[in-house]
Amino acid sequence: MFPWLTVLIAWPLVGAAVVGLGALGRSRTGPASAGMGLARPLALLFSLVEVVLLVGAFAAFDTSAAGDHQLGSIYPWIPQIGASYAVGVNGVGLLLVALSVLLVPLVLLAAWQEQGRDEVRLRKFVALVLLLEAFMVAVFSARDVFLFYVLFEAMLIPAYFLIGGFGQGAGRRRAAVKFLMFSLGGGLIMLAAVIALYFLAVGAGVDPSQAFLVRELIEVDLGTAAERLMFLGFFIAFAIKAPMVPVHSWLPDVAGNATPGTSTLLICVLDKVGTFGMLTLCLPLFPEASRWAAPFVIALAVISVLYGAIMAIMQTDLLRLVGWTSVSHFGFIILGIFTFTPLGTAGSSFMMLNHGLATGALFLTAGFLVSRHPEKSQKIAAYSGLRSVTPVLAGTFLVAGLATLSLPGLATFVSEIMVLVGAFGGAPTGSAAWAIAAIPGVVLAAVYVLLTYQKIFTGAPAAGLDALPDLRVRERIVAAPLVAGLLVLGLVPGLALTYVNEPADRTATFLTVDEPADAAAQMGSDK
Amino acid sequence: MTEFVAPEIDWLALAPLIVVLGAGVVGVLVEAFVPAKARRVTQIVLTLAALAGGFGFIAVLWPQIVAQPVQVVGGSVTLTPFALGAQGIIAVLAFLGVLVVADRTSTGQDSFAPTASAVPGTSYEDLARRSGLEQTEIYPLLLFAAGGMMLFASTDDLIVMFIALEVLSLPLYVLCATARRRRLLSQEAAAKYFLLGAFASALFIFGVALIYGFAGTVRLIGTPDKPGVIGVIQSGTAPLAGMSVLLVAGVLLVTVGLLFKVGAVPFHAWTPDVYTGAPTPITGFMAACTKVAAVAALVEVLYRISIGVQAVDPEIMRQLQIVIVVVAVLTMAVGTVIGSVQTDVKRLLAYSSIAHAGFLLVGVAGFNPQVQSSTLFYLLAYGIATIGAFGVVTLVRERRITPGSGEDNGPVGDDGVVLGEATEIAQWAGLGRKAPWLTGAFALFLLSMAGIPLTAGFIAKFGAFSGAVSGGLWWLAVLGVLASVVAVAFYLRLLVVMVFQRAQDEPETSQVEPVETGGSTTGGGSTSEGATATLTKTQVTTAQRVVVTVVRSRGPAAVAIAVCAIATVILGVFPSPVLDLVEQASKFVP
Amino acid sequence: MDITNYVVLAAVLFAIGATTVLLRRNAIVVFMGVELMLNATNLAFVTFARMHGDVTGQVLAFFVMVVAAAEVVVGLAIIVTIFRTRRSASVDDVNLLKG
Amino acid sequence: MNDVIGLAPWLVGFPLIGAAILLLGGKATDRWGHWLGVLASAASAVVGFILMSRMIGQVPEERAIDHHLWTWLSAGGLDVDLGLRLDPLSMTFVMLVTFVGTLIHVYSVAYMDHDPHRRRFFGYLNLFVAAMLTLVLADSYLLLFVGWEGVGLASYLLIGFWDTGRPSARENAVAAKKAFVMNRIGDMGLIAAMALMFSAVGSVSFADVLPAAAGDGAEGISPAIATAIGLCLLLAACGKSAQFPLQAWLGDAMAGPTPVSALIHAATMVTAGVYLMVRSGPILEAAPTAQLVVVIVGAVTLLFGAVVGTAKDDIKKALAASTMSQIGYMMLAAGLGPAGYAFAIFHLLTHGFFKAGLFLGAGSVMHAMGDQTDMRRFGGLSRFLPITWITMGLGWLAILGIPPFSGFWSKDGIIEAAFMPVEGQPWRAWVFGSVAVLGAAITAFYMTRLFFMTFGGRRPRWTENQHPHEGSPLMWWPLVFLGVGSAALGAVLGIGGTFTTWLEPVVGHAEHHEPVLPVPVIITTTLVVVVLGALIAFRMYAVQLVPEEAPRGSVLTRAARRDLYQDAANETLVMKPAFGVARLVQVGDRDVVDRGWSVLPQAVSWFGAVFRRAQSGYVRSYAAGMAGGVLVIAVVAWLVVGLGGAQ
Repeated sequence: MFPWLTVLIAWPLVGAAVVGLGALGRSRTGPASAGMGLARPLALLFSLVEVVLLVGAFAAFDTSAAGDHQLGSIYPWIPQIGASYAVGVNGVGLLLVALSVLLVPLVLLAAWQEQGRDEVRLRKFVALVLLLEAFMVAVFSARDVFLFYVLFEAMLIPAYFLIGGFGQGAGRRRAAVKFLMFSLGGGLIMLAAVIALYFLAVGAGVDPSQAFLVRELIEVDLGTAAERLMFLGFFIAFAIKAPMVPVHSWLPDVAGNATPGTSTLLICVLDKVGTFGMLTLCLPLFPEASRWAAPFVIALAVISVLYGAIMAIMQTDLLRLVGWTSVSHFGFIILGIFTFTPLGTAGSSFMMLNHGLATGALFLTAGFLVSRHPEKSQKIAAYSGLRSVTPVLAGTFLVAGLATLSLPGLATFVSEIMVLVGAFGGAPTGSAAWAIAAIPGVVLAAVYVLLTYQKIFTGAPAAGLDALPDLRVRERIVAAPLVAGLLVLGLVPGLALTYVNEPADRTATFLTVDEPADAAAQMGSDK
Repeated sequence: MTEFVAPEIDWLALAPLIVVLGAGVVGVLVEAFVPAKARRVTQIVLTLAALAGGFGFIAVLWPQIVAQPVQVVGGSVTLTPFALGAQGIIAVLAFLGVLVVADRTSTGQDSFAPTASAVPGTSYEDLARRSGLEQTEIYPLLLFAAGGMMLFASTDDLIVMFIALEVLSLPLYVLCATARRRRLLSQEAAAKYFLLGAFASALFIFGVALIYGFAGTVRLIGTPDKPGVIGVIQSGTAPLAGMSVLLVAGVLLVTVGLLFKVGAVPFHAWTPDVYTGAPTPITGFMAACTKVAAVAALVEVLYRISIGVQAVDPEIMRQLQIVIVVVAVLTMAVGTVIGSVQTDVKRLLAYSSIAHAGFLLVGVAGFNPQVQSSTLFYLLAYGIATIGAFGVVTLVRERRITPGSGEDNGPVGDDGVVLGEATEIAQWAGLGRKAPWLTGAFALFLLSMAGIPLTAGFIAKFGAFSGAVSGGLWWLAVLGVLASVVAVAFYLRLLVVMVFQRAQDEPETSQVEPVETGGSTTGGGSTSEGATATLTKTQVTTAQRVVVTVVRSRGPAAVAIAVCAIATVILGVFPSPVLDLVEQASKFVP
Repeated sequence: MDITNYVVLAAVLFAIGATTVLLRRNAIVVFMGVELMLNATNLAFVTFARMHGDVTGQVLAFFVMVVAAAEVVVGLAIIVTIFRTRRSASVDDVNLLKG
Repeated sequence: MNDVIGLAPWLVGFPLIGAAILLLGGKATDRWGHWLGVLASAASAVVGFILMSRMIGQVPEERAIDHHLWTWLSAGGLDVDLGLRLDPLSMTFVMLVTFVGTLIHVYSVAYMDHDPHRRRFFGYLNLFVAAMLTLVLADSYLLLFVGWEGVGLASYLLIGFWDTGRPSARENAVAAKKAFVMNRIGDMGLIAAMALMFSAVGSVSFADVLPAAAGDGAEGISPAIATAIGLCLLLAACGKSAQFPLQAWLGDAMAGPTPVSALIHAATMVTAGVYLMVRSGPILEAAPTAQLVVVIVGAVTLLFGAVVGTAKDDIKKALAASTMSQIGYMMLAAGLGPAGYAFAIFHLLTHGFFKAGLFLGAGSVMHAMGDQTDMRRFGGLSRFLPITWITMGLGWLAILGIPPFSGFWSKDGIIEAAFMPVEGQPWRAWVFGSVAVLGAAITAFYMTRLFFMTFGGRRPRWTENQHPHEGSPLMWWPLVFLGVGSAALGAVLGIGGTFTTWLEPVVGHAEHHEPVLPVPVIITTTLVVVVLGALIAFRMYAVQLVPEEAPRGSVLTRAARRDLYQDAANETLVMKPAFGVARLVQVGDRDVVDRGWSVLPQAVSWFGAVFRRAQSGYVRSYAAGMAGGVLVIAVVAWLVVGLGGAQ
């Protein structure tokens, strides 16, 4: 079997190495020399070839067994501590891999003119993006807890440099540090749990050289107290990553200070590791603890939904606003995951994809807008009446906004309704009430999207903004696939649901059935 | 009279020590007989060859020792795989450290005073510098220290351990005092190190005396026919078996002596001062190698004693564990918390070294034999990152630009005189632009120390915390994790300054004191204004300014830094082969 | 006379030495305190050797003496160097490094 | 009719494709885009007509067809097909939407002639038609919701059509947003209802939910659940149909171009709530409490709208209030069970014609008067705008319910139904019957007022330079069609109960009851009060002079002029507290959460700064630290072990 995932992981690494070669040389902005100006095209080429590889992976993926982990490989990595290089994706993982792979070329294209002309700087930038891509693909494929953890932490570093070194806000360094400190803080707490997991697994008779394989760990009965502690360790890390109230504080700062492209990769893809981790690690590894914590988690998730939406309404900075909307959406995703119903879980899985498309579109469009402002202002108040000046930009922004508020007909709606309906019938006590409590989130979403649209695009054009250029061809090429994807998946969600249904069924069965032996075998199955 | 029986000595087992210490003796002879011009090269070659040879013997010995540990002359040298592993790590790290020491950089000067005994600022010192004197004695001293460390980690006999302690310490005291610049600081560091070191040695040896009083022997395991401390405790044949207070106090004092060398709180106070004041290459060598030797010795002593007492009196065992746990917690807390407010790179690395001592102790506190392998790995990972980091520090310098002045001391470049190291964190701003590769390497070392995955430091930290968890001290691991978060914060601060901030290379008159720390003594011996407090501030010329520059390595330091960087990555990504080795090292309980 | 008194004496001497280290300012005197501690140790070794009836302790005392001598060499060198630079042997004057 | 069922998707498809071409095509389609829009709508109407004629040819039992297109969403037990339900109810709507819609498209070609963004306008109109048809043709609540929000979106876009480049641009944009957000509040109800349905029945398609609600077996929905679903659906309907308490957006929505008001905010979209109620009849019937609430909401709104209508001087706002009131009638009827459903839809249909006619007439007047909307600046227009005058007159008579105009047939049915006795609650018939009659009287007053303030009066009250004249034929032909509908549609469908019978397969057969009063008495009373109301208005606004400035008026007038303080009430009761909460959250996030996290690094720095003083630089203190450390560790070890050992 062709190791599709390994290739998908390796190829961007090759790209990063090729493009990054010489990036560490001294910065110069002088006259053109050999190889100048190649960084961006080369990186784009690499990311497009990666898309082609992704198509191959999709072709090789057996959708009739979407709940199994496929396309992977397993090699011993550090047998002394039980770590293996084990990759494999089920449908959910594959979709997230696809999201990562698809967004990267768009982000590169969107950022085409963002980082100036300094070739060395550009090389660093695109190399970091490609490196991040490799890490993201890998983390969504990891089937070994240790490998997952390593990637979970390691990918913070390129992200950190992308925020701090290539951001556009004045507070980017602070934001980068805040991002890293929050993430590492959570990650290190998770590290304690990872270590404990290993010893419990070995104690339970798992082969020590493979003790981090998810498929082995699923079968281990950890004991109630230990399981709950470890659940907390993992969950806190994922909640910070997700991000969930009250450990969300880093996100608005990052959104406000990173470039929109970076924010897209970070919030639309990288943060999914949090929810993905909850779905594929917390739930299967700690089923009892998940059930135990679910009422609390659901409450926090719903609070996140409302909190993020309210904060979004109150923002004056466009990019921070988009960041806050994500807090709200991640709340929905987490809500769906902890309903333990096939519907809610499938909805959350689908939503992870959709949020990436919708918020990505919103971030990038907002970025196009900001890049047009003479002072690159991110303040909403700096704009007015632009619909008549830049109609296509306004339309794109509106569509992205409508996707964010989950307008029926767009993919986001399908997933949101699945989550809400699923949560209403959720297994944990009180989930119906919390589902109802989350519904006002849809009203708040309408307020923050339309209020922003109203302020920026309606009324009389602000002075100095009445001759802004409309979306360029390059920018339209960036927006088009995202919008098209949202529409197509909204009308034919089955295209994606095929991939998430079976994993969701298995997860829900695993968590709600009393005798989990068979379900465990299914959960952990690797092909 | 019994007939004299010549002891049977396994010379091969002693070979690494003999090579290194013997080379040190030869080095002393070299000082006496080799002409001055050739001395430096000879010494460097000799030193590197000795360390490489020592390592070669260790490699040869390895399979044999792994199969069966060896006791030489009744345990005076006891080669377990663990001890031999520690020896190997010390040899490797010392080799890299010597490379940094040997580098004269593009300034043509090494980091050492031409005549360390000369009073700073005197004409004699000036003369010595002008005549191009060099202090090549540092190389034999380094060899003696390295040999002492290797012995320190591989003996069963507490008196031998004491002697090894002195053999490793005394050269280091001297080396600390030999900095070319900022000589007052250097001498102060040496004095503090010496006084506190001697104090700690006294505590150690008194502890040994008490143990001797209790058990009638100073060997821990001893030989079958002459059981050591453990043996007499287990068999209950200790002469003063009733006075276990002697044993407890003795073990406590011995442990304190070792913890001093490890740099654990509350015996850490010398660390920041000495690390800051010593010549930077020596700091790197000392920070890396001493830590290995001290931790290895600590592990051996503690684990051996714990085996002995566990059977008899679990209480004592618990006491020991509590001591280590308390010390570990304090060490992590102090190292990280005080480290987070430091403004000097060397001092920051010193506190980082304290914090790492804490993390190491977290693993040690698990009292699980498996921990030995992870401890060795930790020491290796920490050591290479430390030597690399201090190696980078040696290359980041201040440069004083005095337009039109005919400064004749030190090589005059196109744009000024290169002074001492720029160790203020603020001065490192914009380093990423000036020297991307060097900054990249330094960032890598910082990330490794911070324990970020895909660097050696992560695997190491993973192992240390695993040790605590396997010993049932999961809460200690959690504390360690929290301390790591704080530690990450200060590494990150340095990283932010280097990579993201712009250099403040605006013209700066020398009225602004170039360096904060010991500002009155900067300049050291290299400039004519001297280094004494009374002299510095008289030189006020409006056009002078000090910028930060990166000098080029003449090779050795660059090699060392590159090797350290590559090793950091390889140990982070593919640690398996090395883990295999260190795993063999824990095969036998010491 | 009870032989344990020697042990007590050794402990007392050791404590006096330690106190000297902690309380005196002159580096030479501080160092003498350390020497006193080492010699207290020697006394303890010899006493215990007598108690146990073997010579090991006495041999060990020789080792300690040698080490003490070596320490004196290095220590005095450092202290003298500092004295020549600063015209002071007070340990409280060397505190440029702190914080 | 299986041979033509394949055409059904084109009902939605034509306008959708039209919208896509117009909105994505850019300036290239500017020249002919509006005709494409008309064509798309007309094509849809033709398809509707074909399907309708075939459906009439079927026996009643076979008139309902579910046309499956593709499986839309299938996950975790929720299986929703993308399918169309063609039955008499939905086809009635299809005819209304496509026919009136096409007329309004045609009208708009002329009305929007001078607007540079006419193409975009037609794109939005097409989008609306597509969404509205999706709404009524959906075979599940979920697909209905797609149309439901789709029309909301189209409404949003069209209300805010002039959201830049005009002095009122910002207000228009705010009005659009207000409409969307208030609709969303209602949508929460629909989402919650779907959640309830899924948990109770495991499905959200009509074919599963409605029979389950009707059946009382074990599979059925319990009355409590049915009540909850019913109330949630009512919330949704209130939002969409501007019923109390979510009525506040409709008046502001008049900011959109007048054809939009006619099509969306009078004839079709706002009546979607009634459609939802009627479609969900079985659920309401299983929940008498919910039914009662529906009736109450309808009654309150019909009076509310009527009262507001009496005081409005803005012609469009007066019509909007009237719309609200008329939908109140429909809602009231929808709450009365099978007896009322048919009349609710019947009134919806006739109202669709006469109110669209009235709005287009108003548009014609505005067109003639330079976009003036203040009726106090009209007067005496009958001579200048004869066609508009006649067609609006027909609409006026229809809404008054004068026989034989169409409003009579439908509204009278509702009033009669309101007088039907309810078992165990005799007060209901009297209360709601009276309200309905009272509403009719007020309706007569305000519509007469509107009609005569505009067309009557002895002297015009125009502003400077007004030369009113009829618009192009494209504008008045639709008026004529709608006028004819206003006049005749009621009689055509009402006599002999044709329409009631037509809907019977969907809404069920109503048991015949006698009203609490004899039918002739009801009819007579109604007509008497209607004529009375009209006469009062005639005396006040046709006979007497109408002042150009509005008099201060009574307390009630002032209240009605300000929509009975609905905005102030919303502001005080909802917006301010909500904003307070939001401020609280914002301050809390900044000062508690964010600052809370930043305390951690600060604390570390503080401790670091404090403890670094211990590193004093004095050797002796270091040595003391070591010695102290030895002692402390010894003591601690002893203490801990000692205490531990003592246990």
